[in-house]
Amino acid sequence: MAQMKRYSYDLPLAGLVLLFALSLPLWAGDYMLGVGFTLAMWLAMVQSWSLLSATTGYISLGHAVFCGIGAYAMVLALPVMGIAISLIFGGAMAGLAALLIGLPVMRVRGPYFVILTFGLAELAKAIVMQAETSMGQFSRLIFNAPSLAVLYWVMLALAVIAVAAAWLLSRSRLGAGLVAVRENEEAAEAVGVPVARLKTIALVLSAVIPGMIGGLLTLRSSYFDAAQAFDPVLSFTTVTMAIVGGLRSPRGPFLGAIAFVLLSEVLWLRLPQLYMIALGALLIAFILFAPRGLAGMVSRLFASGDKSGKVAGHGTA
Amino acid sequence: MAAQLFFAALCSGALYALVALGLNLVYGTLRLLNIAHGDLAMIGAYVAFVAFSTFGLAPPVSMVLAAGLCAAMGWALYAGIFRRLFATPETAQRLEANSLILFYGVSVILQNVMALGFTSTARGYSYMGEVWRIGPVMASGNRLLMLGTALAICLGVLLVLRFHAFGWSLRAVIERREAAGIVGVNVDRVQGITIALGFAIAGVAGVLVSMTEQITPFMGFPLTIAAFVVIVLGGLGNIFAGIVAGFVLGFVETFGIALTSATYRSILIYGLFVTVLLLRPQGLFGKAIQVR
Amino acid sequence: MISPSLAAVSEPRPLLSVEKLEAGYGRVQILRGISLSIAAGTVTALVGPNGAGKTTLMKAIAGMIPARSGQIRFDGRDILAMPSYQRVESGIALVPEGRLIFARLSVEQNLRLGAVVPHARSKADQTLAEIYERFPRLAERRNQVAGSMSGGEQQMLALGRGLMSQPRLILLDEPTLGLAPIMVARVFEVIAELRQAGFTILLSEQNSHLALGACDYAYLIENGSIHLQGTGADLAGNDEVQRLYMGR
Amino acid sequence: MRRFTKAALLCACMTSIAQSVFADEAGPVRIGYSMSLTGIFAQAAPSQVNAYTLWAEEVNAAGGLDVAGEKRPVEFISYDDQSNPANAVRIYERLITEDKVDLLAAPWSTPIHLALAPVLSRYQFPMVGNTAASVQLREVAPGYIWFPTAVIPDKLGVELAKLMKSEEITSAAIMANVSPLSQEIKTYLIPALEAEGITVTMSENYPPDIRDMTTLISQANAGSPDALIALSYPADTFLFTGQAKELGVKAPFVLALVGPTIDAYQKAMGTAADNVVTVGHWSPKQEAWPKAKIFFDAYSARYGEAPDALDSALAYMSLEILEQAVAVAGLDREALRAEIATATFDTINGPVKFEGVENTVTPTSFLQIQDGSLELIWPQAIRTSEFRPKTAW
Repeated sequence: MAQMKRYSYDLPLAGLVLLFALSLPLWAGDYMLGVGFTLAMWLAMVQSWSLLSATTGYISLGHAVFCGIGAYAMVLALPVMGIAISLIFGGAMAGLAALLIGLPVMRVRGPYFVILTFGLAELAKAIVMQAETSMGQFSRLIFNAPSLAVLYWVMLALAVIAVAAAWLLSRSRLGAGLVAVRENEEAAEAVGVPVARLKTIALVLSAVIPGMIGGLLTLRSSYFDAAQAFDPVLSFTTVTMAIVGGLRSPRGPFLGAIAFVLLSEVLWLRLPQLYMIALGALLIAFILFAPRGLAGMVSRLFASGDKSGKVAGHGTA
Repeated sequence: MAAQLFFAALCSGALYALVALGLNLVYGTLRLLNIAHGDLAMIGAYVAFVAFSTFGLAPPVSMVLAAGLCAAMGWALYAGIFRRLFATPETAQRLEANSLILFYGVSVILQNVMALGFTSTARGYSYMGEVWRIGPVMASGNRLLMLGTALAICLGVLLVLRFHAFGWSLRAVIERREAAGIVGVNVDRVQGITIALGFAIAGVAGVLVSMTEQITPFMGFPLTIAAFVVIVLGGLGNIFAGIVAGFVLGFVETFGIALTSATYRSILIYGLFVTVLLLRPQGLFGKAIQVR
Repeated sequence: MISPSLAAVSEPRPLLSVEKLEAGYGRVQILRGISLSIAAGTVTALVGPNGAGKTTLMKAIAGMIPARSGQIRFDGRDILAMPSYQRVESGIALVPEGRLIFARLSVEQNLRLGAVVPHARSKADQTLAEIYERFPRLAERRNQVAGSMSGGEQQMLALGRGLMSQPRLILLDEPTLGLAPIMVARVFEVIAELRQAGFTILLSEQNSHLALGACDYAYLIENGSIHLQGTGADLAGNDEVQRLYMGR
Repeated sequence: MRRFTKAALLCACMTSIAQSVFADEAGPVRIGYSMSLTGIFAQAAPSQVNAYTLWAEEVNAAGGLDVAGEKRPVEFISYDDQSNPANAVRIYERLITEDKVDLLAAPWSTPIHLALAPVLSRYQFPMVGNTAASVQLREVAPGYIWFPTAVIPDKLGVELAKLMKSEEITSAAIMANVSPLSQEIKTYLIPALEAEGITVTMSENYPPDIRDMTTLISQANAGSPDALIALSYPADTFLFTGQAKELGVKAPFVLALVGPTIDAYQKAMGTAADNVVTVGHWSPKQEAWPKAKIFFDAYSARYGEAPDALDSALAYMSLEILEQAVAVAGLDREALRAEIATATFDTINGPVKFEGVENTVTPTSFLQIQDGSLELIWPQAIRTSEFRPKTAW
């Protein structure tokens, strides 16, 4: 019941927000649009990450690898396929990579999984750097990138898709299976949940959109260089936002992304190191004192018994 | 040539072993993945730099200072935050599960505090740069000092673990924290001392690398990564195997480059890292001992 | 021979007394107000079905899990708030269920670790020699890693480790679990020897028949509270106990 | 009613004009830039920010920036781009549209310069770049960005080969970081060396996170080349120098790419740094550039360390160019663009003039650390000292 009520309230609101977001390029300046692009990017990124990590409890610290793969695939395909198809190709390649590594990687658990994903991202970076060097490439410039408005709309679409995917997943049998994996993998397996397959599907789902995000970021900076595209800070920031937003709440990714983008807009002014220090302190504070994240705080504010929040506090990866 | 390579591998290996040792001690006793470990080494490097260029103190003195400073940080972190969280199983579990992200926050703070205080300009100082010839091997003084110190600390820790009651207590906590208390080990004290010790070792490692590397607020991350590769090779929390793995990594890196090409260095190391995690998460050596 | 460090010569007050103890794991409460007392120099048995709370009680007395409320007094002192290592220092040794030996340490290191508390450390060499005398198998295997030994040997090691701390009270939690019958008999021999030597023992045992035969006094625990108590013989003769726990 | 509205509007208009005129007279000239204060490039930021700050202090001390005859103080508005080109793009958009800065100064690194070029064109906002170095700069459509650097990999390859030839080098071993600049230089250097008849005895790449170079240097030594060329970045430049010393490199010509111009390099390497050749086109020793020594002294006094001969010098130069252009053209962007595109500027690095996006006056040059100072050793026309073979470490 609580679920129904919440969504009936949330849906019109979401529609309004979406309408507002869609119209942004029509009236906002480039700076606002840039902020919007960044916000949509983080929302899409964190939400995609959540598809895997929040639902299954397998914390990925290497999601930059999918951005990197997507960006690289897009850059390679660009001369042949044109921008739109290259972008999709990048997403597909990221998904394919996830499919290929899925089975072996998703067997590894706990802290081992976390550092494995990080190691994989660094390995992929080293391989792509080596590949670029052996092809005699040093960095790639991209000409004729689409305008910011177009990039923004595409990024917004990715964010919407990611949110919709998370919503659909949360009410599907697949989602229920993944939650079972998170709560108790052995038990899930024992009652016949096809654990290995579900986990691989979750990994692939959470990889495709980051692949396209990587492509879009490359178009935005009109420049590709492996060290940039596979920047591990991307992975870390994603996890940070997810944790600060609230891991187990559907509102978490929104709140996390918004909080960070706002904070950075405010503190960026002349205080970059202080901004980073604040970021670090915030992260620590949330892990230690507010494990349910901003979403938990929000639902406590409206303490009318939000059921979704309750699950969040219990147990983590 | 072979002897020179051997020396190079030994030097890299000793440094890897030392950096990883501190990380492994902290992971072993507290189950915390300290991704800020390299940043403690960075703090050590700045201690050495300031001591040398402002006060004219040589790195061997700085080692003591850096060890003391980092140990104090470790102890403060433990007494101020971790001890309380370890008191109840729920918070302890949450802390352990999120430790890597938590220490990422610590890492960001340390780097940027140093960048604020010292700017991010590279720093450097010259100490014992003269080259010695030892048989077929050419070695600069600072690398010999690094090798000697790293070996001495690793050996010292191993001896304590083998022969001293504190070492046994420590191993007991690493192996079964819950059972250590009932034989009379003061787990709280062991954990506090160990985190201080692990941090101190990182600080000393930082002093050692500061003699040959450029010093910047961001120099720590590569060290952290190297340390993680090493403790994964050895098996998380397995102190002895971790030290062996440090040398294995040094030799794999040096001779791997010699046999193939330097260009494959990172692919080789990360490839090894990923392979071990996929195939033998308990580490290259030890038996398949269940690590929670 | 091994003997308690402070000879507890028939004092009027009990060595250990537990009052209205409540404890559990997380949100699950296991112990629901348990009270018992143990006289010095006796063997006290805890019997009862699986999951009744015997092990939880042992852990709570040893400080492995915190108590929610109630009282635990040892030798007249309130030890409820003490961390477990201090309880070892004051003379309580838990030989836990499942042994919990340190599998990667050698046999001798395991034993010496038992003497890590200050008052035991000074006598460690002497105690060690005595334990080797009592358990020759441990002496033979002193340099072997403990994880490589058989279950019965590990049980002896766990017991030896407990003795190394110079305890006055030994908490023996399910010492015969998973052991071959010949080893079970040996365990009860050792218990008798220890009682002879003057140790106070709290024994939790699923094999009620053996336990009630070997003890001076016994408690039957069900659902986290004391259901029956009396001398070993009393309980062994009780109809209900016989029917439910002794398979007669 | 209508009249009243009109009057009010007029009034408002006039006050706003008056305000803006007044503000123009009193207010400072605001110069915006983005810098990689955190992230992977952060280490390089201070050498550039210091030069900017020094320039602003000097300008303000001299009564302000000459804006077509009117003196106004300058102030910076800067943000951190976290070493991320996409962030930098966003920041410059913000500087232009939200902060409405009067002028722009350059960020750090090639990728960020390249990413900015389209933004500058879109807003028709001129900016003098500085620390970018790539042949790809030439692919940028000329218009609103200029690159004063003389470190362009193709020219660099050719000039380095000429320098080596003139020092009678006949063979060279090359080791290159896989990072873009190193690889680009290598691509142009090898054919240039071959064209000059210099044998390449070894050419190896290594990843940026290399931690031991014993193998590489030993391999290089094995061919007994006359020259050892390390196309390195700061971290590996330190490593390379230490280990080359240890392994007793005999080659008389030793070059390290990025790093030797950093103050800390000499402090860390001591005598081993002596006679190492590096890339750079500025030296305080060049007397034909009177401003060079002044800048060096001012910078050293202000920051307690020598300016980076590459980044600090370029950063300072870029603002000198801007300053001189503003003095003539004022703050009108089109006038400013025309002035920068056509005039010749007098900088700490001598005269600078742009053709297209490139500085065509400053020659591609090489520096050598000699007795603790950076000397220009090539080309002949501007050199401040003779090349010295590296005989000792």
